Amino acid sequence: MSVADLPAWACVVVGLLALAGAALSFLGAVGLCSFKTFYERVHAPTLGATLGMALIVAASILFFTLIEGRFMPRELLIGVFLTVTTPVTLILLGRAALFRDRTEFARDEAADEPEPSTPSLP
Amino acid sequence: MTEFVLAAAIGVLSAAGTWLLLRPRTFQVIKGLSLLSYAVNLFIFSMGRLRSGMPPITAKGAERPELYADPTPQALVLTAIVISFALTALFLVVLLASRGATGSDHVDGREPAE
Amino acid sequence: MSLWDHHLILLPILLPMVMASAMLLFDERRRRLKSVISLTAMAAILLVALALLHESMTGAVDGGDTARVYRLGDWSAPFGIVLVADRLSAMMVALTSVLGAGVLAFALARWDRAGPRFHALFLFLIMGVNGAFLTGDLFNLFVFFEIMLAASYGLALHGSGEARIRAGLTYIAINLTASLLFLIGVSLLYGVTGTLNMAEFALKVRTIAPDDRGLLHVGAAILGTAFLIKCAAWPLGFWLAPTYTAASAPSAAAFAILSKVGVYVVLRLSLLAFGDGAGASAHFGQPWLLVAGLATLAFGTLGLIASRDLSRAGAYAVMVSSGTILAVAGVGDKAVLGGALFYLIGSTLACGAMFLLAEVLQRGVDSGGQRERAVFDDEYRDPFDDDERNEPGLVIPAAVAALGGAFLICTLMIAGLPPLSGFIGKLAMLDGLARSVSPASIAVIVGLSLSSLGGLIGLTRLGVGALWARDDDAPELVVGAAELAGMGGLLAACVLLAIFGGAGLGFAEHTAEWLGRPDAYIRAVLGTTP
Amino acid sequence: MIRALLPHPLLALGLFVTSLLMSGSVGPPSIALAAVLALATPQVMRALDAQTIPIRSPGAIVALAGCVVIDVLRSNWAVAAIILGRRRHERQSGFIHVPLDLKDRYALAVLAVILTATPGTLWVEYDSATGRLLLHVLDLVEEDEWIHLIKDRYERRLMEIFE
Amino acid sequence: MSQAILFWGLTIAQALLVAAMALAAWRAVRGPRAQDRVLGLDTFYLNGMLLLLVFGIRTGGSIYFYAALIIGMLGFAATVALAKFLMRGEVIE
Amino acid sequence: MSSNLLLLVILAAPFLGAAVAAGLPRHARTAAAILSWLVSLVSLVSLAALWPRFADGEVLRLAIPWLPSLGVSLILRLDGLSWIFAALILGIGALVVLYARYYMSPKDPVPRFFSFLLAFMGAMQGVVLSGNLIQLAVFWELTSLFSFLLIGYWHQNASAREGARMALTVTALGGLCLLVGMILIGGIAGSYDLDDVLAAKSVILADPRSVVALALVLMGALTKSAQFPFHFWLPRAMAAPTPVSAYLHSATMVKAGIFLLLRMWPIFGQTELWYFVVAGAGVATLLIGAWCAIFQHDLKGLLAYSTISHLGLIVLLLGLGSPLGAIAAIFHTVNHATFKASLFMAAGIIDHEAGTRDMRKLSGLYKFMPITGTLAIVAAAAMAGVPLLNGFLSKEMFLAEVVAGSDGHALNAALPVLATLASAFGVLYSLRFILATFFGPPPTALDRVPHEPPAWMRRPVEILVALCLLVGVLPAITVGPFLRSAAVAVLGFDDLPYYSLALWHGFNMPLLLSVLALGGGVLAYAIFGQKLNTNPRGGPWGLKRLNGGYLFEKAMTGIVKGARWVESRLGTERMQPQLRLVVLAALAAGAAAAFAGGVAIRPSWSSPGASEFIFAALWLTGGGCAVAAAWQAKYHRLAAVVLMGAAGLVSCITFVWMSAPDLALTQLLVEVVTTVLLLLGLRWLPKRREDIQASRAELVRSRRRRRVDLVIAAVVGLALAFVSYAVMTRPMVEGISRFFVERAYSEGGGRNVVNVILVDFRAFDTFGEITVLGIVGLTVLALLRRFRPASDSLPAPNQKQARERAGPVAEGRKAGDALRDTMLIPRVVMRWMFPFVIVLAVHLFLRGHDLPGGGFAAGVALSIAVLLQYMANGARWVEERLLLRPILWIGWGLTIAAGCGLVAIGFNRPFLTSAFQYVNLPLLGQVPLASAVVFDLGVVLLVVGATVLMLVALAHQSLRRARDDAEAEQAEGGA
Ligand code: NA
Ligand code: NA
Repeated sequence: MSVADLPAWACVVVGLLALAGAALSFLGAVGLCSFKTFYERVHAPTLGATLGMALIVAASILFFTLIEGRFMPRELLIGVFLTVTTPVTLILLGRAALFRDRTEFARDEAADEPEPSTPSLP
Repeated sequence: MTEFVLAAAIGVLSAAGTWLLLRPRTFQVIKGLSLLSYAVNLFIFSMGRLRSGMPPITAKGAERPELYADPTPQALVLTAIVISFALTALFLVVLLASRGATGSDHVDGREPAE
Repeated sequence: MSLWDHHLILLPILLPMVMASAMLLFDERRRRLKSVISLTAMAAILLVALALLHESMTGAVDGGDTARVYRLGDWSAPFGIVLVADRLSAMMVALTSVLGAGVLAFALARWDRAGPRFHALFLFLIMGVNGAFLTGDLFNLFVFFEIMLAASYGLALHGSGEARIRAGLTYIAINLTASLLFLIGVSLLYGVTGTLNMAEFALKVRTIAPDDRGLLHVGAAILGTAFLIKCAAWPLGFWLAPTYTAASAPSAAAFAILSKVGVYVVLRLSLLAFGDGAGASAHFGQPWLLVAGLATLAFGTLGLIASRDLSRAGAYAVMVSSGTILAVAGVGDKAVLGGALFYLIGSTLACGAMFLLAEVLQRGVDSGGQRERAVFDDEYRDPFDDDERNEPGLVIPAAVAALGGAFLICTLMIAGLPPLSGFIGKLAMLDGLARSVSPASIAVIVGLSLSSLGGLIGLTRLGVGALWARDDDAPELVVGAAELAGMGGLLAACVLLAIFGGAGLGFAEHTAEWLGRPDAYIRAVLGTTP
Repeated sequence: MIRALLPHPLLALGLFVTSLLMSGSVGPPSIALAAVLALATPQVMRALDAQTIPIRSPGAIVALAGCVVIDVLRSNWAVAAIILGRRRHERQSGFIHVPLDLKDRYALAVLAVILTATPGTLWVEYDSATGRLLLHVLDLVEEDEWIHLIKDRYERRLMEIFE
Repeated sequence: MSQAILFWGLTIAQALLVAAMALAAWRAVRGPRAQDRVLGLDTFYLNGMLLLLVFGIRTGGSIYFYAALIIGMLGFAATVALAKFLMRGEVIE
Repeated sequence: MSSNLLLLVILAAPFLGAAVAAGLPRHARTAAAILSWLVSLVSLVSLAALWPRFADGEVLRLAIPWLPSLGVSLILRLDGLSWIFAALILGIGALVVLYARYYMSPKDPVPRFFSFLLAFMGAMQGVVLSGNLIQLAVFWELTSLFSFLLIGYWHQNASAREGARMALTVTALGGLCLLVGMILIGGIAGSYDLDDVLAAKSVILADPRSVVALALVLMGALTKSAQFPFHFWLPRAMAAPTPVSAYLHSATMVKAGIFLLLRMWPIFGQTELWYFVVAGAGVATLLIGAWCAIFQHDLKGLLAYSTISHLGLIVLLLGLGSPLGAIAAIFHTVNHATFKASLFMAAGIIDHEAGTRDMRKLSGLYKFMPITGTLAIVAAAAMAGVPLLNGFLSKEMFLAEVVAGSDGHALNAALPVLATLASAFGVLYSLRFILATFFGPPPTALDRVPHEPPAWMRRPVEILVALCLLVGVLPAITVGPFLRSAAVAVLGFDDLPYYSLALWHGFNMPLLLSVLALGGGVLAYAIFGQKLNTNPRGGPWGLKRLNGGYLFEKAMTGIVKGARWVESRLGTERMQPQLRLVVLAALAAGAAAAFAGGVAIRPSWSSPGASEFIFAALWLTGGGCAVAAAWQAKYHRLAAVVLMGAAGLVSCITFVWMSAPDLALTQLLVEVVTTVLLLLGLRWLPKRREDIQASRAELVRSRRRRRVDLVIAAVVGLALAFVSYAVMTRPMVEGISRFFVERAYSEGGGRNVVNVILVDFRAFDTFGEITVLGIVGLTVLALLRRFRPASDSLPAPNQKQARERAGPVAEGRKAGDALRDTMLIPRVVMRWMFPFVIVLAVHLFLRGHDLPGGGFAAGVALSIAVLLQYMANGARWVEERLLLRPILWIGWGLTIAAGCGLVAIGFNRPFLTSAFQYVNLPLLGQVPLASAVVFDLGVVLLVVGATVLMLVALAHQSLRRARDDAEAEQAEGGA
């Protein structure tokens, strides 16, 4: 089946799913930019990494399943691996940030300006 | 317009790369070389003209060869990517060795005498 | 045509590669085995090159010159990659193997132990150089350039040490930049001609749309810049002297052929694609070759005079040699080109020998390696750590006399003084240049003469210092049998070239004449009549 | 015998499915390849001395999964709302300590993935000696509520599955 | 109409994802601290991958898939290395 | 014996002898002398044997082809002129050999001396026997070379080294000029053959180039013959052993210049340039040499300047251009050789026996060595031009010629006066030589009692002095026929003028001048003798400033210094300027070509759709990242790495967008590995801070530099963008790609054309590319094995140190617990990812031929899998569990790739010919099997090997450091 032959409902669903996913991911990026501290910012991209990603993957699976005329769930792989690996990054990053904030070695190899408002650290 | 954008991209990448290439610190130079190799890869790629959504992956027996993106520059870029990867690694190690042996990360192995 | 005969042309590339790969499979400490393998490989390549040479001179239907073509993967040109052996490439391969064998013999005295995997790197270098000479494809040329350069980076840094690393950094940075230029040039040529095959490229140059010719020239100019960097043409060759000076002697000696690869490519492409028949592109870039060649010649000569030690003088001699050939190529006279080709052979061997000699004469200055741990446990330890002996194996008596004689030959060769082959080449060039009086030829005559004088002044000053005026505390001059064999082999080749100068020069002149007839080459590669 | 051939059955299953998905088809060659890979690849895990994951209660897995999906959806909504600027002023983010009883590292890993993948919470630091977890929460309303949530909704089920 | 919805939905989705990439890039440029930059890169990769997925739907081809899969499976290696570098000063110990 | 063979013997015997002598042991003094003597005798006898074979004017020729294409053959050509010179060279050579046997000390490596001497003799023979202009120049340079070795024989003395270098430089300079001159003459005459050239006189003279050629040839002759202003090398060459001086500076080396002038005389002898240059140089040299000789205290110095003066005389004779002058020149050449050789030998005997050559220390030696004294007196008298000796005869001819030509030019008119003056000087220094040495009170300053030398050491002197007398008394009988034959060779039969070789020509002008000179000389000695003998400075009055040797040294130093200055000005060893030059050169070359050829742009700007705008926005971001990366790379390296990653991702997306999925995959994977590599390296780089203030001047300079670089960078960007835009907007040219697309499936067995190109159509490129990767792996390993970190990067990173200390500290925690906790979760995930990445790699590998992927991508993916384990668990842990042998893998990878290519050869197909087949397998159905897959397997192996090698070798540096530190601590504790 070609794109032109796609049933109307599918067009709408796929389009909206993709749009919603992208919007969520975009929202995450907005959060990344607008939050004031690193510990807040680190939460934002998860929007895209979870639901945003899921919506787009769903759109993709639906689309290709219809186009190919058989169940094409391979984008699931992307979803699974992304879900498993993104936390690893975030955990390590958060851990690194906490450690860097705790120690006095604020200026080091990855020299940068000190955080304007460092929250009280545990 | 796509052509224009890609040409501009090549221009920006190569300008940034060239600027870094001419800097005095080894790390800047290696970054410059990397940026330049991005630019050159895109340049080589652009020599096959641009075509969207037509990768040179044929059905069993290609009917209309002219429809596909030009595969030759792609093969060349692949080779270039591999080689530039290898040489970037080598350059990195040499710059580390230079830094170790001379104590400086200046490209001449010594801080400029003033 | 027998089985091996057909695949002969592959051997100069494949043999060193397979040998080097095999060496990676067994223990680094098996030195003797490695030495035997590498020397055998070099000898075999020499034989193959001679066979190819013979074939290229007699292989045509009428018993004349031809280019032997090997279609890799059984894909015909211009689609697949072809190897092409004609007089020029076979000559260059033979030259490489002679130089390589001499250098290798020298290295066996002790240098192959100054760092890991010398033999493998050396054979890879030979592979790259031979590939660059034999390939008939522009992009494949790039690949072989990279093989050659990658191995040369390893060899330049062989033995480590601050000076080498410092010089190596610049060397690598500049050559990486040059490689990028190479890529830009080749791809641009592809973009306007749609081919990578040199022969087809030459054909397309003739028929290209006038609208595209400008872009074609831009590509050729950028490519030319990349090659001039490899030729160490002034002002793009300042990396050469520090790198070659700092490199260990065998590496530097082997590098004598590297700049010749640049020279080779310039000659090959300019004569193939931009010869008389190239229409509006005929003789493209030739004036620039003249200017760059003369400037290189002048700068190299001055550098030679200015040199404080022999290996640096050797490095500048390499530059002088490049400059000479480029300038002559810039004059664009076939009669002169023959002399230049003959000169190329001798000067390459002599420059190589010079680096080896410099090492022997200046021994004791270089402080071997530093004690370090192996990264992997299966990697062998530094032999210089195990035994503090710094001796080059079996030491021969009458070292001073032998080295003096060797130095004399080197000087005569590099300065192009009678009666050795350096002179014959220069004579042939001067003879050709004197026949047609033009500002260009006069400039080259003056340049060649002055460079001879400069070479003599510079080298006698250094040689007198190194051989006659040694400090009392300088170590006694010793030379190992292997070292002398390596050096002596190269110099003996120079002497033989002089004795059989008539035949050699005749060959070189025929080769120049063959290069002036690109149609024959194109026909052999593409199988069509241009 | 089976254990030698299939040291990690779950892993083998995962690899089998992965391979099939990567092939994008279910023809005999793809299945054969997937089977070979599923049998051969886990052998490397031996070298990495990975312990077999003991799975006790498949039912708990389903329950946990459902729970996670709901939580993810909910917190997506919550965080989106925060980004869009609602409750900008009263909202407060901060660290909380959660005492964990979970010891199994696979269980801990799953918990970490769940917490971090859920928008609004970030696993920061875990001290194996004390079993104390440091969590960063974007919208820290009530610390005890969070602790309760984690221990009740996730830890309990994870202990069911792994311990 | 439905085709138009599909088309514009995907187009706008792409635009949003590119915008998200731009925001992430801005964070990577702006910092202020190294962890912010790495987080920016991570987000950049994520949105780039999603862009590839949407691109796949738009073109109806499947060539994007492996690129996206590689980002999903291996892209985190680079970020992990960066984070570990921040934390330990050494990537491999 | 045939004359050809004899000719060959004359030339070859000395060279053969030299080779044999070189091989003699160091102490074989007598053997070497006998050999040399025999060699000279054999050659001499051969030469003598040839004398009857060429009757007047006949020329013997033997041609041996050498460089036929250049018209350069080895032509041995014997005519009267060659004969007389050859006889001189061999005859005096034989005597010098005899003399040297006794002169040389057994402590020296005498065989080497004889070897050089014989080689020099051969080279001289080569010059005089040359029947070819180029050959002449070749042997000419050889004489310079061997004279260099002879002069520098005692190279432990600085003066010998300097003298040798100076002689070589000056004469080789002349030799090069000569060569170019000869090439020009040959070019004009159309042949290098001497006979042809002599026959082409009118052609040559008519060609404007002949002036240049003549000037160059004269340059050669005048330098060799030590003519002013090139005379200075000769006195410095006196540092040579005396036999060398006796040989080189009487009969051979310096006479080569005379020989050349004689050879060229028939062609150029009557030209203006010839007259002014040759006669001018001759007269100046005659006077200056004589004047300087007067003031010498060193016997050899005196003889050296006297030689210069006499050479000036001969050159002047040749410069006059008259036939009689030429004959006189030949005659004086012979005479000078005999008396000067004997005088040098005498000086050597004095030096040998008295231990000094300083005339101020020598005195009254006649009593101690009467025979030597007598011989020296006779020879000196010949030098002074005393009647009954040969010197008188030729000087008479000289004076006669000068007087005869004294009309016309002002120079001509002055010549008789100048000649007489020079002759008087000659008398004066000859007197000094004799009187200061042999007469007066007994010597007091000597450290030994002098006595006569061994008889055989004196024998050569006796023979030469006897010749002086014999020729002086009976010239017509002794030397007449040879002189005539030589004159015929120069002047030809028809032009041979009348001349008389008689002692007495009656009272005439020349005789008067001779008498005047003799009287003047004696008178001058009477007046100034004492003053001269005690002259403390030793230098000539009035010419102190004109010290050619000093000026030459200055000039040489200047040249070297100048060269160094130019080298530093026109060259640089700094990287930045070099890179700038490279970039500028490429820009200039490209721009020049573009402007010359014209590059037109044909824009195709169809109305852009939404997709185009998105693409543009994408690159706005990517470009911004690239620029930001460039901006941050100095102070925020990590930021630069991050931003580069972003720019790289945009490139990857572009590749996907523009239908190049393989590129996207590969670049993505490479990106990951490169980032990790860079981070591994960052640890060893120094910290760089913005707040370090540079000096103001430095700031201004660096700002200017940055501005220039910014402009260069911008131009590069514009240029590359312009070119790529120009190409992209052109229609596609019909090229090789069509073939690839058409045949990829049918003949390559794959649907992914790019992959089929890589592993089949252009597999050789891939073959090379993996070799590069392997080589780089080896090099990295070699470098890192010797890696020494800078001292300030030695300690473990701050983070790590602090990490071990700080953290939520609880009782009972050990070092490393913190890390273990931190990595707890990532480690689980990363470890279990391992098999999944392997599955991915296998898929990438297997599908490569049909879909995006391939060996390289698979290899890098596998490397990343290993890398993840390293990052999660640490190097030690991984290496205890995984068997990593990267070098072996590299080796096998290359071997497999090559072997796969070689299989084709077994089927008599070219290397790397691939085969593919669809195989029907039970259950699986039709499965494609391509041999290219095996090749790709080699690629995988190699890529994994090389990548892992690089990563791991780099990672090990930290480990090694820690290990070394621990060991050092232990060692300290133990001590
Ligand atoms: Na050296
Ligand atoms: Na989260």
